[in-house]
Amino acid sequence: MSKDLTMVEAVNLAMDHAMAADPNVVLLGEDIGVNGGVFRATQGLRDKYGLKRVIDTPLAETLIAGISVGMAAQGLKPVAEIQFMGFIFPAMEQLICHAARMRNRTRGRLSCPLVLRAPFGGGIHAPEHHSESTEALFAHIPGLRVVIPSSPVRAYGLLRAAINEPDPVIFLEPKRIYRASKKAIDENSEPLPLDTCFTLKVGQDVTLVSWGASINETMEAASLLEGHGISAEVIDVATIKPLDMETILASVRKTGRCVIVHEACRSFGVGAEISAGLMERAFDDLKSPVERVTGFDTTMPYYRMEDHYLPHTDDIVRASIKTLAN
Amino acid sequence: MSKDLTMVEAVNLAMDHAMAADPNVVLLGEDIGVNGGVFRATQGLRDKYGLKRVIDTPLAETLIAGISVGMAAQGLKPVAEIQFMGFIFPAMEQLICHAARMRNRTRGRLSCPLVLRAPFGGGIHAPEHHSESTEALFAHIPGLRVVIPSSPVRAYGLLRAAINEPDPVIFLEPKRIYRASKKAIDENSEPLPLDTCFTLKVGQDVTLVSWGASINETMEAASLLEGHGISAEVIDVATIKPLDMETILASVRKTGRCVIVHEACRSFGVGAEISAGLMERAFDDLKSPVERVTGFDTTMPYYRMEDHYLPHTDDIVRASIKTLAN
Amino acid sequence: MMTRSEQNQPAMEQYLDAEGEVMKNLPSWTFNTETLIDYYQSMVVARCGDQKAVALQRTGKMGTYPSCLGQEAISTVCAALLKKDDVLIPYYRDLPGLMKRGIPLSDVLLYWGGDERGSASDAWGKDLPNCVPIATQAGHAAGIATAIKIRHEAGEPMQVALCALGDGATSKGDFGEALNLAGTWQLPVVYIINNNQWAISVPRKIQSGAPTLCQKGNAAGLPSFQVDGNDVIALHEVISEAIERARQGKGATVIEAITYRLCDHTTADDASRYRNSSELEEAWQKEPVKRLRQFLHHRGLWDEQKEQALKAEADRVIEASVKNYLNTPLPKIEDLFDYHYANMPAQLVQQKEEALLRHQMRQGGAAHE
Amino acid sequence: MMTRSEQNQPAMEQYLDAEGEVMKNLPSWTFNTETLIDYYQSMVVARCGDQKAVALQRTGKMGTYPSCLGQEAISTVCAALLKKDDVLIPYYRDLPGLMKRGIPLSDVLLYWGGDERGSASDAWGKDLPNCVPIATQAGHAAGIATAIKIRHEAGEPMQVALCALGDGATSKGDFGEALNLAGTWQLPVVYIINNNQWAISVPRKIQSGAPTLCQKGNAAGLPSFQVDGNDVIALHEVISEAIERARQGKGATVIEAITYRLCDHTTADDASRYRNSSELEEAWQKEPVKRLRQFLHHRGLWDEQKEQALKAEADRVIEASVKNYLNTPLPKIEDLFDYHYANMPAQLVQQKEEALLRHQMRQGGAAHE
Ligand SMILES: Cc1ncc(C[n+]2csc(CCOP(=O)(O)OP(=O)(O)O)c2C)c(N)n1
Ligand SMILES: Cc1ncc(C[n+]2csc(CCOP(=O)(O)OP(=O)(O)O)c2C)c(N)n1
Ligand SMILES: [Mg+2]
Ligand SMILES: [Mg+2]
Repeated sequence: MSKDLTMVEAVNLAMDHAMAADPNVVLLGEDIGVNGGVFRATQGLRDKYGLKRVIDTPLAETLIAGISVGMAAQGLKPVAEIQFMGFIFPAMEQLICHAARMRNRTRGRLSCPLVLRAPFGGGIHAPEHHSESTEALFAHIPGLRVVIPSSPVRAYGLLRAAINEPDPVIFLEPKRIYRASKKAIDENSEPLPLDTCFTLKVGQDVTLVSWGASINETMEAASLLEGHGISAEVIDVATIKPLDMETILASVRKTGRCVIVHEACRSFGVGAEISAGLMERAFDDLKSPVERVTGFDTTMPYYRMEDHYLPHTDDIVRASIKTLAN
Repeated sequence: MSKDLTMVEAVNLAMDHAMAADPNVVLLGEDIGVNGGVFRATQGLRDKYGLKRVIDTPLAETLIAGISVGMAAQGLKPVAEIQFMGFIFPAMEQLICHAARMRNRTRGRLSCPLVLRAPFGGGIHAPEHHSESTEALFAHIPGLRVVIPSSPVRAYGLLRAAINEPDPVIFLEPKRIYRASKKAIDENSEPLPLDTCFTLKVGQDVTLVSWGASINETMEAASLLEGHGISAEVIDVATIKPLDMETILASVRKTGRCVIVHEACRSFGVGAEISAGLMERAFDDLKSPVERVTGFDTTMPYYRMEDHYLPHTDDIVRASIKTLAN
Repeated sequence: MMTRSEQNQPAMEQYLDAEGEVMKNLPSWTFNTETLIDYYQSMVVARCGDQKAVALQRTGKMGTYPSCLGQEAISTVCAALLKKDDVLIPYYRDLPGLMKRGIPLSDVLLYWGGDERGSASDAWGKDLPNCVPIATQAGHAAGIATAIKIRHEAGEPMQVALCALGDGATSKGDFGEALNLAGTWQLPVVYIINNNQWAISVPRKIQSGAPTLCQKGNAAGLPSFQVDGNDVIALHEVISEAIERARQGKGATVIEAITYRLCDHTTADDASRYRNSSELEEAWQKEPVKRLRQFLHHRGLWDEQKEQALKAEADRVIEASVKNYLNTPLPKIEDLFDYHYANMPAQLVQQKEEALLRHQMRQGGAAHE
Repeated sequence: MMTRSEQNQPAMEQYLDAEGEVMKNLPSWTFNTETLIDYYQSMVVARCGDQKAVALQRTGKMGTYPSCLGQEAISTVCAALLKKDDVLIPYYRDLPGLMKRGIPLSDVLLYWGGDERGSASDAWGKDLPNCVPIATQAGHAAGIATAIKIRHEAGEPMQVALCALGDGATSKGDFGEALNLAGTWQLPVVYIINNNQWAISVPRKIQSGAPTLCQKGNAAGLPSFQVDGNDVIALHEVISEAIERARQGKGATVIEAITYRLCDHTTADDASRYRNSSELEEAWQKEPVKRLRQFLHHRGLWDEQKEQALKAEADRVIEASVKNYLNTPLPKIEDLFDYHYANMPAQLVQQKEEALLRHQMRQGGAAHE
């Protein structure tokens, strides 16, 4: 049996199935109980699994991360929600110093199988601090995994995998596309692998690499390019860390050209690592320099101007055509 | 008049001169008063300027950053010490959400001229969490500046500039070379610019780019390469954010080859941005892919094994020779 | 066992009951009626402005907005008792206080309308702009108070920093760290907890096991008070005393003002999902505006005619502000870049050009010319 | 004003004075002398181990080390009162407690000797390893207690989490957040503050304006006690009561144990820079090992001969551990990579090969063959 679900419903279903499958899975966060989460990602789960497994915490992100580490060290599988990614920073000490290190520090005696979920990204005219994309900060931390779905199906499959994963996963949900479309999700869907990119469209002339909500504009750009007789391959990175360079390399070795698209500001962003990786391992195959189409090196502006910050479809199209000039 | 000073003494002198020059400069941090800082960076300053300007705080890094923001918003120039960079993470929310944004958020009505100093990096056989290099996390944040000296002279000049700077500066001090050598520092030294790299050695065949303590191994590698008839140019990035790509580009356009050296783990590190920048703007000049010689994508190991983590001179030499194979 | 550290429950300070009846001898300042009438007028104007803000959101003319409905008394009294040079460190339900400080409503609307210029005007003085990351402003307030103290010790006049936050905010470590410092350094700062019983959907009792929130001040050795946050007289007493203490160099105070969030958390919230209506109805009985109006009525200081005149005046002021807001042209694209650094990095100069170019291309409608 | 939240000062729980003289009626368990003798023996062995660790550092055989000199009683009693399945969340001066929990001294030496394997052995059970970032373990303890509580409610036996930290740690927000949760959720956890009067060079009184540190528990509505941390009998009383309360599902307790850091902060510190020697000398008069020895002497339970035998035995145990430590071969280079992920990413597999290659090259002495 399959159901048509939005991304946020798919996230909900993944947690539902994970809780049904494993009594050690426990949800926690601010307003996730009766309220079902400010985006309704946990809606109905408290009624179904009780308030001992769907826990409203006090307003304290350091604590949410800290107790998740403690719970995980005791063999539970905490799935914590940070209400918006803009509020994840108080959790960084726990994530960097403990979640990411517990296994290594104890040579495997203890581990930290937690998932930290957070809605992220711009484009919904939200207030200040509600639109950030700082995935690069987590991608740099050894011991973490960073996963970003771009469709209901991948949200379901990747979140199931994240919860199964024996190590800590930062799971970032692009809220701009939480309800963008419904996709059929099979009741018996399998988890998706956490170590591969997904090739969403096969092409020959240029490789477009993106993740999260920008996949939408990237796919749109790919069809516009088609209209110009340009065949673009589209890769959804999905798992930002560890990065599956092999899939990207294989594609770029074929096309010789690459455009990376992300919402986060450009400098020291995830795009830089992908570009550097291509530099190192596909140098001779590159026909043209890898381009980055990204947010600017500014704070995400308040919503009246956020549209000027976010990369648009036409920016991707232009960058792609530029790579083809060489 | 000039004095021979180690790097940590130069840091001390810079604060001393800044305090003498501007009564708004106030130092704060853990153990910086009577104790003069665990590395003695503030030694003598409390006696000289009094405990109202050299302030021991309670043990709370979130607070240290938070009050610095408040003090700066009132026109003081707080220079806060974080005892080790491994303990900077509780300060991130304040740095990202407030220090970096106060000017932009108020369209210049308020600003945040703070300096956050922290010793960083490995190689001194320190305990767990005392050897991290996470400069990339700060480099990604719009509104911040990130500065790393690699010699007593640059420590003095850059710290003076950082304290003069009307915006927040993260000033990271490579403690491995705190006392590595003494250099003559003029009593009337000027601040150094915060927006340029420093070319430490001119060369023709390959550009070596590094910063902080690794400059030592990089310079050593350059002289070893000299012995092999290879002329290496050495660039000390010094100001990581904003990154002066122009100096690096000019060098690489000349040499056609580049090796980036840093202690921090490789993936999503500062080296990635430099490599991506070269990709974008020096593609046609590159004779060989840009190489990164860095720490591994692992937690900094405890000290018995840290030597296996840190990049060595011979690694740099090897990578340089590799770029010359093309 | 004698070693146990015991906590006396403080009694909540209160002068007026829910009907505006006097419960005990009033302080003498209340007999000079101007202050009370001013409080009333400010609260009414603020409530009208607040409801207008909600309406703007509902009609698609403004973004998500957190109403201050029910909390007007706390914010108004705080701002009224501060001097011009004192520093207000507000939270997002402090519209009444901001207006009382002389900040135009249009600034506040601009902020919630997604425009940085809402926190930019000179009217703000040195006050901090709104702070979204909960409780982080507690640290700023301690820092501001530190700056004040340092300068006071160098001969400048003493000022006071006053920091507002919610009941939920008391759970965040920042708050505890700041209180600890305020106690240790005897800082001239007042922390006022707007305990409106809810942090979005999380009720007060699962936010903390402490019987009162003001006792968090005791952890820092600070004097701590609980006050009826819907009673302007009690608020005035407790807050003015705290401000005075700070101004005299006697250090910080923690005040817990008991109130109720009569609205949804924000316009994006639906409180009926988690809160039952009987609780809300009961809370409406105790709300501050009606309470003060009834008191003034009893005293013969207020009547229907004055009420009408005030409402009309409020509407006029608010309409002008709304017009101002709605007529504010979009910021320039350059503004995205121009305020990050006093000395703009070369990179950002380049990116600014890139942004302008992107925009031109889009205007031209051509994706790849 | 009645609204002020007042704080009663707790009296410090104490049974033995500095000379080991009994100050009030002793609890009945003390008449069964085994426990006290065991405490004494454990403390002496721990102190010998600790001094050996300092010596290893001084002779270049180990890295920076934080001695527990003077704090042996707290750590020993905590560990002794926990059951095997309870969880100890130690801090870096808990060598005595770790040894009491059955963790070999060589593990602790390995840890400070810069080797991750020091926290790896089965002897640790589910106890947490040392925690360097101050106060972060307070959150872990609350999380562990949450896990215990969830499982207890599902039918498993109740366990207790016990978390140690220093006086400086009470200033960090993590501690306040964790206490707040422990109070709100009534968690089976005991927080024990080792108030040794100093946080590196920062004395207790500029760490917090609160007259006691245990009153930080009151901010969370928790029962809070102050106890003489150099008096094993008082410690035993207060800690066992707290553990019992937790085990019975009655929630958390905060204990402030008053002691003194008789040593430098770590071997990298020189306390004479900031602390005067008279204070130190005075503190030596109150130290826990001598105090208990005198008590046992008075009771006729201890003599010089027993002391000699104990010291000899301690030396034997410690020497064996030191040998073990010194003979531990270096970890493999592979170990740098092998424990980050249960499922090692391809990238890391590649980097592991790179590391091995780098090493080989270096061994071969050739930089560029
Ligand atoms: C650090 C942080 N975490 C989460 C949020 C999201 N959030 C906004 S308001 C709020 C509740 C605040 O409750 P309270 O402090 O009681 O203030 P109130 O809104 O009730 O006035 C939450 C969780 C935030 N803004 N900042
Ligand atoms: C978050 C953090 N900040 C700073 C440090 C450096 N540091 C190590 S121990 C210490 C003092 C701790 O004092 P206290 O909590 O009283 O414990 P004690 O060492 O006295 O036993 C400091 C500042 C740290 N380890 N972690
Ligand atoms: Mg509230
Ligand atoms: Mg201490």
